[in-house]
Amino acid sequence: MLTRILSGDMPRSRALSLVLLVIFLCLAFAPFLFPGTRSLETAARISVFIALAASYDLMLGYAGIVSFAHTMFFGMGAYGVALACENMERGFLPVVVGTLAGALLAAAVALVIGLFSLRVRAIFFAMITLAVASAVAVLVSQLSAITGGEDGLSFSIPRELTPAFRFAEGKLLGASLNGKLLNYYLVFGGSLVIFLGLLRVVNSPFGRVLQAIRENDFRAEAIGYRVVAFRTLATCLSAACAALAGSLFAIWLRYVGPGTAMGFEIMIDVLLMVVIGGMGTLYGAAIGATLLVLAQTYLQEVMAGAAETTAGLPLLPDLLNPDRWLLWLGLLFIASIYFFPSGVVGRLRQARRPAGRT
Amino acid sequence: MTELAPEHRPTFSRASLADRLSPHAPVLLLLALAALGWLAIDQQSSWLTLTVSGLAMGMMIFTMAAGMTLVFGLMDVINFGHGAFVSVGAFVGVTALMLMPGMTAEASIWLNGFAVLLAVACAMLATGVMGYAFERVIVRPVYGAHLKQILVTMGGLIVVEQLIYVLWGPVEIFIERPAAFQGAITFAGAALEKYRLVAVALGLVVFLALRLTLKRTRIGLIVRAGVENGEMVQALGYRIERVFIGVFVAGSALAGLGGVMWGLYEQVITAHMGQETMILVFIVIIIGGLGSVEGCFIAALMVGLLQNYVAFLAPKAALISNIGLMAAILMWRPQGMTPVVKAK
Amino acid sequence: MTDPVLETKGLTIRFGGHVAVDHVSCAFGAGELTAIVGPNGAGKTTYFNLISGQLPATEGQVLLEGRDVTRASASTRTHLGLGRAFQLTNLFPSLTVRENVRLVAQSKARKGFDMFSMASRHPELIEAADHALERVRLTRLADQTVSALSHGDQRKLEVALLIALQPRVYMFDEPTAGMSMDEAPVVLDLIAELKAEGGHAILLVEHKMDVIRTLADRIIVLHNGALAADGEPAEVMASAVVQEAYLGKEIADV
Amino acid sequence: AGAASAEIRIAHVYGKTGPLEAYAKQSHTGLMMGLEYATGGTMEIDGEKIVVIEKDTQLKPDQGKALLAEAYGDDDVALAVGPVSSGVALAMLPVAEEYEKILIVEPAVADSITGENWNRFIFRTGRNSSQDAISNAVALGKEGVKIATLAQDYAFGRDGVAAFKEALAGTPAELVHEEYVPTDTTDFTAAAERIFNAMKDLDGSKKLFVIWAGGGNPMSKVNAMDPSRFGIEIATGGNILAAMPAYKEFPGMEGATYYYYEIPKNPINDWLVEQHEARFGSPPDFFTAGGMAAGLAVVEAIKKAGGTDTEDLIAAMEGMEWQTPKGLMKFRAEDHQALQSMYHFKIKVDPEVEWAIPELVRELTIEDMDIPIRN
Amino acid sequence: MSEPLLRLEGVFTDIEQYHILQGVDVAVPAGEVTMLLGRNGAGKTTTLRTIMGLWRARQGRILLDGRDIAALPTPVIARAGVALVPENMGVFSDLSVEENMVLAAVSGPLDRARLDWIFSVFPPLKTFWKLPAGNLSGGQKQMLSVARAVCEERKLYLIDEPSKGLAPAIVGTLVKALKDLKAAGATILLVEQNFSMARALGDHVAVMDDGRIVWTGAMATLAADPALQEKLMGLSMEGGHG
Ligand SMILES: Nc1ncnc2c1ncn2[C@@H]1O[C@H](COP(=O)(O)OP(=O)(O)OP(=O)(O)O)[C@@H](O)[C@H]1O
Ligand SMILES: Nc1ncnc2c1ncn2[C@@H]1O[C@H](COP(=O)(O)OP(=O)(O)OP(=O)(O)O)[C@@H](O)[C@H]1O
Ligand SMILES: [Mg+2]
Ligand SMILES: [Mg+2]
Repeated sequence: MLTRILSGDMPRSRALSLVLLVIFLCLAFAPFLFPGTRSLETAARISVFIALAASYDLMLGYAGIVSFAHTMFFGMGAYGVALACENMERGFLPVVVGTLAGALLAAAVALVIGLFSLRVRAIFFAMITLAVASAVAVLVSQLSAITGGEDGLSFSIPRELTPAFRFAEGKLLGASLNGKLLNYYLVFGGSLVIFLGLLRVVNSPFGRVLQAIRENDFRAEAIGYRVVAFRTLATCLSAACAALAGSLFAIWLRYVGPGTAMGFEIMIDVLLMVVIGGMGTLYGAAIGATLLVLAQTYLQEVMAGAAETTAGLPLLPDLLNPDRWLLWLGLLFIASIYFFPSGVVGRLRQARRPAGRT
Repeated sequence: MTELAPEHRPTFSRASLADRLSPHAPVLLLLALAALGWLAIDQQSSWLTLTVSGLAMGMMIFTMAAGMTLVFGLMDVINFGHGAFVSVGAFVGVTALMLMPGMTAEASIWLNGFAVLLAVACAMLATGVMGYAFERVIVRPVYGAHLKQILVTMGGLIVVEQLIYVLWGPVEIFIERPAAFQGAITFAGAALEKYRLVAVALGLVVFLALRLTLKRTRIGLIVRAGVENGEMVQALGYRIERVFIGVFVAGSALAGLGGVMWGLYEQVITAHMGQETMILVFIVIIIGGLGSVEGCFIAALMVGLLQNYVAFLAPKAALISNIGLMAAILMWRPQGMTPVVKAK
Repeated sequence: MTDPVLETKGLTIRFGGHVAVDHVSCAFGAGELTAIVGPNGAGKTTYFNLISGQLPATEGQVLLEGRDVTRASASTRTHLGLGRAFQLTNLFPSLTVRENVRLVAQSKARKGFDMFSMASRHPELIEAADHALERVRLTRLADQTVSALSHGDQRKLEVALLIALQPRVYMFDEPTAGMSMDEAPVVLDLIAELKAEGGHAILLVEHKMDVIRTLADRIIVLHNGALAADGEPAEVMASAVVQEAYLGKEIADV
Repeated sequence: AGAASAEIRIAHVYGKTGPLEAYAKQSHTGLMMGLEYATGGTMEIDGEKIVVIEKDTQLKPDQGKALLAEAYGDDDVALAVGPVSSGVALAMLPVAEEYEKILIVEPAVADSITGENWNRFIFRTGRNSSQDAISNAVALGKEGVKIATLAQDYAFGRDGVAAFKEALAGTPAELVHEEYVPTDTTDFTAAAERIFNAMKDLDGSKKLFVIWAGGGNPMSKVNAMDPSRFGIEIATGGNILAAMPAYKEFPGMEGATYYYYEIPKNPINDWLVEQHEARFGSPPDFFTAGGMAAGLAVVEAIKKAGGTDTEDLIAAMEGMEWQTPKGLMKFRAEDHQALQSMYHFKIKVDPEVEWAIPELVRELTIEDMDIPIRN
Repeated sequence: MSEPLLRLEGVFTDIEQYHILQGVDVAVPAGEVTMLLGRNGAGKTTTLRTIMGLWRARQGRILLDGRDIAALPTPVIARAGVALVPENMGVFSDLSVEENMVLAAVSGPLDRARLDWIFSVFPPLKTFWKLPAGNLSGGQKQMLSVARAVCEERKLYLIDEPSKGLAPAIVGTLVKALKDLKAAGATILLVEQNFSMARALGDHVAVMDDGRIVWTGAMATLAADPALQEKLMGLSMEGGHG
């Protein structure tokens, strides 16, 4: 049964299974385990980014395609929902419409980019997507009439999903039973479905072909696989999933903006997540996403403490100044690439099967 | 012993015109672009101004991109940290300049020029050393693994930028150019900024220097060969990693130079100024073709010109002009104009 | 004779000025093993590349079972029944031996775009793969990663991929190059078996004369890209062009 | 809760890290000094300690939302101050409404904050872009002046020009050309050429008014192509001290600024300058003044409302007048925008001083400018 | 017999977790051709790579002119006068034939005379001098690979299956070329599957199996004794050729 759900891709390591289980349980019961706005915020963010990172890993880890346009697709989903909610009257319909529209648009754009540039090899694709993404970002800020430009859009979602809506009186284990709770479980559930879906894809015959292409596209073509078709399809698929994740994110935040949904920082974050977690295994994406979001949210507190203790020493306090948290995240991440070359997952399951290296 | 060999006379037919022209196509394209601009823009003076400043801009982009093509094309290392080197170069150089107000205050080509050269030297030294550290600590373990390179150098970028904040503080620094390089000389009704002329000169020097070293020495060959098959290069007797370090350091130093030039052009420097120029740099490198200094050079000039022409004729279109150019070129030559190494 | 499985008409390719394959017209029938010989650089591999679609022809046609596939992509040709092994070993290095072959079987079964089932739930593919490995005696290495195989074993795997593909036309480009005398037979016997099965055309590029003598029904000689000779092994071997251009003096009496 | 009631919690939600870090630091210093001054150094309002909780939006709107929600929801603060960037501010507005608590916007400038996106829990001590534009229009708009504008091609730039144009209509000057360039432009040759071509044949005094946010430094680049050839002068609004050295190229240039530490003459500013010099060895700047104004407003409001109940605070703050480093400010009831003086300046270059000095020409008081109400 | 140019003493080499070489002892006398034979996977290539320092010997000594080079970095070994023709030919496909050769001539510009000799042995190299090596035919790549190794004087040549993919006539010339080389006083360690070629060239033979040397002796001895050949390498189909 479990095998079927996980598409036969078992963690194959007690430690890994444990970590994954912990993450899953914490997310599943976040509202009750850690009451409070901040922690729920974090949990939702983690869910969404797990889905996003997973969709990126399909491209990066399995198809070996480096794309910098992924957050663009993420953004399309987000803006899809935002614009729908902005321009249709409040209710669940706009949410659905926006989500679908976003996913379709993303897939379509991916198709175009793919057909146009997947003939050329990895690096080129990377830079082309980089350029396209930046162009789109500019476009978004240009069309401020529609997209709200740099400032983005704050929009209203169905009342059932806002704190204002209480479906039961009182609290359950410190969590007030309101729309926000529902909203969270929508996000969590959605992300879970996306993740499992992707897990199935990468373990399907299709997924295997992608790995083969990553290994040696020339030969893959020679044994009868239409490389461009496969690459493009993979790109579309992961674009669509990214868009879905984006929609969830927008629903949760009730806000979209260039920085939030399309920013290059997010692109970097996703890269970090996938690599830190371990490329070519979706579990890696999950772990990476969790780690990174936690770091982003709580690193500053830790440092503030550290700065206190080192006060007086030369330079150190400056380095430990909470405002310098990025510095440490950067170091952390560089280090992680060396100490877990195959990501956390690779570390946890010490090279059981010789999985594809890039 | 020749009689032993089978006579081997492959049949040759005359190569078509296209085949013989194609090597020169990029240059022709550049000229064509300039000519087009001349036709489209009615005021002669405007055209002159735009062209000269476009070329200058191209030269500056080139100096920033050169280091990257070198490293990227030759060593097949995508150094996203390059931007950070540009920033550091700018900060060091500018700081150096500020330390010699005596030489920059009054307008004397020699004094000012010398001051700038000093600043450049400092910057290149600093970025060079940094490059050394970068190669050792950051890039070394990830040769051949593009993804990790992208990531790890990206990490490097973040760290270096943050360090700049730590050392120079978060405030952007505004600076004045040395007196001699301020203002413009008017010529045929066109105002040609003095500084841009300097930029043109510097850019040319860099270009020629690079060309010479790559043509005259084996370094280019060693590195290119080393990327494909490092073991074999060593088996031939070359200390591949030393050469790699050398190239990387050179590339970083060039970034430093670019940084100073860019900083003096912008007259304001920020920690992320380098990173902001990167997209442009990438576009230039792609258009030029990986690893090709010539390609990069021509591409940079093209971008510079096109940007100015379009911005003058149809400002709205300026946004996408570069990307458009890139798309067009890639349709025509998917590997870029004059690729030295194939995109892997 | 029955109409040919594979035919090339005036097949030509130029690289810049250099004509690497020069108007080669030739037909290959079912159950026939044709050896293609010629000096290095004669155009043998390039001829293969044109047939299997790795290179676009400048002129001429490739007909597969009477159907013009000159413009078709390599993958399409593979599905239409062209099977090719490469001269320089060309595999999926960090996948296991079995996975390499399984991928071929999967392609044969046209399961490539199936993304909703689990790969592990297609036993027939795995069986097919193991069968192919069996035939080249690689079963014991099935779970090794390819990069760990010695050169000879990699050559065998190369052949195994072809077997798993079950094509109408087998194209071998120096299958035994660099194989020791006790390993080569494994591959050669296999080729003999395939020939015996009949039904498909076999093209074989080989430099080892004894191999050709034992296997070939017919020899064609490429020289400077052009078709220099075509016919019974014995007579072709005897022909002048082959003697001085290709065989040269025998080593033994140097 | 006992402890909580004995103290007044205030959240400062702003982009400590990120490109605007410099502004952020100023803003926070200002806020703290404002509170200090208003409470006579006790940091207490009738016996209740003021506790300021800092939260870093990293200039990310979503973070801003989350953190503000956290401040209101979990840390239950009385009210919040911030943020630096308009984008973040706009994202935060609905949160204030949702939690029905006050957000004092400082120093984000977008008009829409007190315009279409406004809600009754939003107050702004900072200036809005209209105030900038209008003050400049008033400063420049003389008889026979021909003006061209150069601005970035996105909402901020276009709104700025629109407001400027609107205000200019009320003056004898005329707007002859609008030039927009992409936000991240670094080469202004083309734009300049277009402007020159548009203006060179006109007569009378010609000014090129630059509305710019962020890097790129258009003024000195355009200046380098010496517009004086065509009798064109460059004009622009004031800027933070770090940017003022660049103004040295433009002695005599006129415009309007939000703050320069030598300009306002009042006890609060004197204290601020003196203390700031003493503590940080540098004069206060734009956002120090702004932050302080906010700090003063907070204390004033709480005192006036006699507590931290939101509705009382709103009642107290609507129409509230209070003293700041920039002199008198007034929250107008309609859109809760703080009306305040701006300063018409003329650039003086003094080799001793490392930046160019904007000398006061005339103070543009609240009465001199009528700022449209846009909500 | 005089002290050999190269001597391996109990060399063990691991690749990842596999123990590939398990105590290889072999002596390569100066100025003569030593053949290294053995079935696929015996460890021939690994032996050559270990000498070149491309794999590291876990234990044992590798003496070149009596100096232990086991621990030296590959470039140093190369500069000490060792040239390698690798199994996979290792041509630089992005570089032109010319550039490949220029790189190979470590100690300066290409020597004309020697180049002409090379062209006479491998004419196609002259024809395609400017062509990217990647576009060469399989055999032409093999030629280039050999040419690179012999483009300058070397003490010791390590050559891995040079005849692989070469047309008989070229094999003929190759044999002749190697003989010239030997005549010029070079020492050669040659891995070869083509027995007739081996016989034509070799003075000494070392047969490997499972990472060990299982037989060493004079070529004459082995050539004269089919039964021994059968036993060592199963040269079953090595019937009459020519
Ligand atoms: N990179 C590697 N990783 C693991 N095992 C390896 C690797 N390279 C070679 N081997 C193993 O080492 C053994 C010897 O390989 P080697 O290539 O030296 O044999 P060989 O004698 O050269 O064979 P051939 O005649 O086929 O070239 C083989 O069993 C092979 O599987
Ligand atoms: N892409 C290419 N560009 C230019 N020339 C090429 C290209 N590919 C092959 N050639 C040339 O075409 C000729 C034929 O090459 P091919 O590989 O077909 O020879 P071959 O008959 O297979 O020789 P071998 O027996 O050595 O494999 C060679 O001279 C080669 O240099
Ligand atoms: Mg061939
Ligand atoms: Mg071998």
